[in-house]
Amino acid sequence: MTHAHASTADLMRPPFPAEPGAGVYSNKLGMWVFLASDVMFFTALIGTYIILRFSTDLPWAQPGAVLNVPLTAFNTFLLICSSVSMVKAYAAIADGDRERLKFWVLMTILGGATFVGIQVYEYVKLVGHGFTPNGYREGSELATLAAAEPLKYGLQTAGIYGSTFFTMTGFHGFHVTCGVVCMTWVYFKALRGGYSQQDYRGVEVIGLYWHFVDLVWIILFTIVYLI
Amino acid sequence: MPWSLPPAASTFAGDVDFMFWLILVITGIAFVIVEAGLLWFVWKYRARPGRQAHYTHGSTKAEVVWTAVPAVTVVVLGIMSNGIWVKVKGRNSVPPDAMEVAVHAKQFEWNVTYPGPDGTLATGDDFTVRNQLHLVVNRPVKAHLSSEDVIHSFFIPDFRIKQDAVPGMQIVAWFQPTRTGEFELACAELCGHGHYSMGARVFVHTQEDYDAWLAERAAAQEVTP
Amino acid sequence: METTARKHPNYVAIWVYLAVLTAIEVGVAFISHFPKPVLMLILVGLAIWKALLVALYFMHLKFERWRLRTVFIVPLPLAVILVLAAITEKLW
Amino acid sequence: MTSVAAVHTHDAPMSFWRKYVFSTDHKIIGIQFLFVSLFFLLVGGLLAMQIRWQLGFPGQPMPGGGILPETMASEGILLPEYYVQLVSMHGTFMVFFAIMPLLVGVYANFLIPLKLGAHDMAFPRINMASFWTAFLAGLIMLASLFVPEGAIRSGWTNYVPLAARPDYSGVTWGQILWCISIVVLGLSSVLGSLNYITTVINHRAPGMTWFRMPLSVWALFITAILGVLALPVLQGAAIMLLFDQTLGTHFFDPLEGGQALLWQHLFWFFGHPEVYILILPAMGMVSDMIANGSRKPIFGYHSMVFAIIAIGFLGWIVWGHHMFMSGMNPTLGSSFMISTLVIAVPSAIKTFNWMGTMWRGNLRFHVPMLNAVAFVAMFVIGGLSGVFMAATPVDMFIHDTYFIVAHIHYVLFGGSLFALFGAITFWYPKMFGRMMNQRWGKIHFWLTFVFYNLTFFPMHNLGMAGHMRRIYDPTQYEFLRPLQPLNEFISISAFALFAVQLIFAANFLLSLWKGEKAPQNPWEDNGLEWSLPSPAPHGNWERVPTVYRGPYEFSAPGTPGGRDYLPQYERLPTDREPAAALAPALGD
Ligand code: HEA
Ligand code: HEA
Ligand code: CUA
Ligand SMILES: [Cu+2]
Repeated sequence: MTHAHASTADLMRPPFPAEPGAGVYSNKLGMWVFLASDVMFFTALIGTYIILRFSTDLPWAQPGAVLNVPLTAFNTFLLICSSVSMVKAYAAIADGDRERLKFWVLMTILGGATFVGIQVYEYVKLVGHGFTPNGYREGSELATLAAAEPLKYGLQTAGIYGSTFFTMTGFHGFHVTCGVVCMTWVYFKALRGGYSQQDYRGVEVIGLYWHFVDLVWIILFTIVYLI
Repeated sequence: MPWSLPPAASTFAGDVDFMFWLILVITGIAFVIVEAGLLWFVWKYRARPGRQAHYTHGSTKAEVVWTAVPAVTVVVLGIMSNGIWVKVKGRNSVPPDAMEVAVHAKQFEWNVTYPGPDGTLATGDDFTVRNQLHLVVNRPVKAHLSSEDVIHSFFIPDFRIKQDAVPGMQIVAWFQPTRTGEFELACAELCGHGHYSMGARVFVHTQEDYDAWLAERAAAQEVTP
Repeated sequence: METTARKHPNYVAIWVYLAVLTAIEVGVAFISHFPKPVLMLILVGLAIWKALLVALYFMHLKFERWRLRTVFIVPLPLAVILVLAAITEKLW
Repeated sequence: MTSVAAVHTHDAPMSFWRKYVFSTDHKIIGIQFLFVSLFFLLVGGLLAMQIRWQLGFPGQPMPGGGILPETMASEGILLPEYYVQLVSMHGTFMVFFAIMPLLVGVYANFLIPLKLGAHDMAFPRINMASFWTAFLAGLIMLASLFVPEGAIRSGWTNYVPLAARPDYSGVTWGQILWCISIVVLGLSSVLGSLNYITTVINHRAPGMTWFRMPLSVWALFITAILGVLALPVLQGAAIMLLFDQTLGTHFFDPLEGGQALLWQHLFWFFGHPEVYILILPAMGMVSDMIANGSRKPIFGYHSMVFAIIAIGFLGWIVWGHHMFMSGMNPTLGSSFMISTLVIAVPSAIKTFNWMGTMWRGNLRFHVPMLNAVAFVAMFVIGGLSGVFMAATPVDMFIHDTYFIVAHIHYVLFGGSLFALFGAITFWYPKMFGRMMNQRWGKIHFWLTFVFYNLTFFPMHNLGMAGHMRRIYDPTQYEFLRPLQPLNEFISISAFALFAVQLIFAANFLLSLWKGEKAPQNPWEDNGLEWSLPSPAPHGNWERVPTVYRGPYEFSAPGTPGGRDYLPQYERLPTDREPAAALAPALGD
């Protein structure tokens, strides 16, 4: 969002003249506040998962039994890479290098898009095996496996397993997608030379969002796939 | 007096009522102080020609007082309440000699399962009665609350007992009737359009009457699933 | 931190750092034979470690004032309170 | 002093649409919120009237009920299915679409920039988005009344499994729309709140230090923090509820490993902060109005601020007091009881400081002052009844009875709504450039005050007698039949209460055209907004004013011109320029 009266001297500083506030310009502060609220949103989803999973004594599917961990590990790595490329883009424009800005933003977009792509692929595979938001589909491959080894596949908890898994990762994926869209917008603005060493607010702010989404995934990967 | 607490008919009803009246007195005092104060100020300090408001930014002493007094009051209230709370709902508060019944709620009725002659639940001679809770006076009751479908709430006003019956949870509520007679059991949690009609009757018998009723019931072996 | 001539932290190093930690995580989860509780502790620890790296360097919280850090820190205890309170249902 | 108030020049003539519909001006957005939420207040009121008819005269055809379709009423006699919808939607509309937008949507928008000396919100376009998303959410919620099977039937709290299972509740679309509407509304609130927070932190005029902010702004600031952290939780919960309905997930389905209490935890973890969202702004604005009406500085400004912060914080750790009887771990119940009771302390500080403000004042009983004083008087009743329920053993009896309903309405109507009647009258001139009629304002106040108490006070007695909430027909129970006369009495007072609200509606609407032209500072107040002409121009100030003192300098000795008020923006020879203002003014 551009400032209503964006005529203050240095847009990378707090609005002026005004009493000193958080000490950062408003877009950045606004984004941080938004991230705080997003923390609470994910608290609802991840918290639900933790509560449902750890307040039942019934066995839960063992890690790797249902989910494809190697693929997701790679995906995690990919997201981390895109975080690095993002921060590289930020560093580039902070030093006033518009060419490298474009390059790194593009890299980030690719990384994010691939992540989403892989996640969609994973979803398709999972559903194919019979892992759905309401458990193991009747007569599916997974259902038979689970019937054979109820402990390994957490037969009794499959219902909430599916519910929480798809909701959490789904909304994370949604966040990534939104990120990619905004990032594309940033990219085109960068192509038009919209960012300079004096004003690269857009890059920094979208970066914060992007790293946050990465951060959330780091948590999700551990507690959903590995534990 | 129909506009006040109904007559108490269980052991801890007295404690609950005491707590209620105590809080009423305390809050009543606070209420009078505030409202009377407001009225008085409104009258005394109303604008009149030539009046000058007294310019002050406050008084720490006064503020300390009206912070400390309520603080102490509520802590005391909390401690007193907690005593009763633990006595009624605490984990191991159920008297050992309690008579057990299983109360299974479903839209929109109460199904009460009785231990039968052998006095223990989950045995062959159990029988279930719909919308009737038969109890023995001065004998603690341990009610195993469960629900078929949605959340209901087991509420006997005269006994001052209320406890939700939650699907997927086994919840125990106990109480001890102190008067024989007929009382009402109501559902206190919105459970659908029939919520308003989800009532049942509570009969508190003397031991003899209860045994008689039990015998006749057991004989009939009437089982309503 | 708006000073333009700022010297940036070595992001590539942090990238390697994160990659290694991820590898360790997967390794610990599948190869090692810790008892479940220990395993969880280790994994959660590693996850928080990684998250901190991202927050401190990529989101450059390390270089921000406390005024701004608090914005992000405030919700965390609330999240913990919610989960802890709700999970005590288990004790029934 | 009017020099500060030069009309804004640098806005090109705008089309009607840009100016009044898709406006990014925080004042216009506030006014848009005002009209929309007053409409929803009316809707909520109409639903309440039907509730009252049914409770007062069960089984009798409701006048005009004939027009209702068969699914709602059979020849005018309301059906139980419809009654639970009435209750649920009454609560939903009043909480989410009337009081919350009235307090936050209207006054956070209108007051924060004006009182802090900013040209506009930090993110005007996000602000506009916040209004339109809220509007959309309202439409969706309204629509849910008219879909087949009607609206939700599980109370505004939507307890599961009832809410999650159409086969139990008999509602499908109503529930789905409720969830969607709430998710959209949550988005609106988050967008709004992050705007308010950023503006308060970053856009205060030179000299407007933290402890020179009016209490209304402090309250709205803390409220915004509550909003930004609480609503996402509700969104998450609503989304899971929606998925349980549509995707067949099992979050709240006990048979499949879900938990019924999980919903309650999530809902009330949001819900209690929410109720403070519904009272804090009212408290803040009441502080402003009482100081103004008493012509005295607020008593103990700093402790008022800390009380607001304390309430805001404590609000997060008390949600379990709605779940004492839910089968929640009793030890947890004890701790929630203590934390809940502790909230009485900061509330006490505020109450007595308001009284302290009036003490030895020079009380002017203009309409805002009347309503503000009524707020204190009524909020205290609601607050004190809260103490009964906070005491777990007592709650064991009064939980889910009309005692709660009485509490709700004393804090929400006696509290929030009275404050709003005052606030609307108080800032009306800055919004519309005209005054609301004082005479009719007072008539409306007194009639409302009387009928309001006649309506809601007896509900305490109903509760004491054990009268359950949300029941369609009390006469079903023997022990409730003796109470029927009381129910009838309440209903009749409620109808009167509704009727007198129309006085307010008329006064509000007619004054838009007929009201007398407002002077710049009709209430002789100190806030920055009064340095502007009425109505305040687009962009507010040509150059932002400088602030020299706190907002409550009434009757200060040595005020020039024999006035008893000393505006924040008025520079006395003795005042020093604040640091921020000294630096070269750039742009602007
Ligand atoms: C504006 C909204 C608002 C506000 C401000 C409050 C304020 C409080 N509420 Fe209320 N509450 C609701 C809105 C609100 N509530 C709603 C809508 C519900 C019902 C939800 C539903 O189920 O539908 C509810 C339900 C509710 C319950 C659940 C009841 C039940 O379902 O069984 C409880 C229980 O503890 C409670 C307690 C309190 C307390 C202790 C306060 C405290 O903040 C009050 C503090 C104020 C005072 C105490 C008065 C001033 C102090 C003094 C004068 C000093 C002297 C006092 C003492 C020494 C004690 N509230
Ligand atoms: C702010 C909140 C608010 C307000 C103002 C009201 C107002 C009223 N409420 Fe409501 N009520 C709730 C919040 C509120 N309520 C909640 C949260 C519940 C719980 C729901 C649940 O159990 O799920 C509840 C439940 C509830 C019940 C319990 C139902 C039951 O449990 O079975 C009853 C019963 O009498 C009731 C009655 C009334 C009445 C008669 C009014 C009267 O005051 C109404 C008077 C009319 C108005 C206030 C509107 C006037 C219109 C204007 C002023 C608009 C002017 C228009 C323009 C200028 C364009 N309410
Ligand atoms: Cu069962 Cu209400
Ligand atoms: Cu509450």
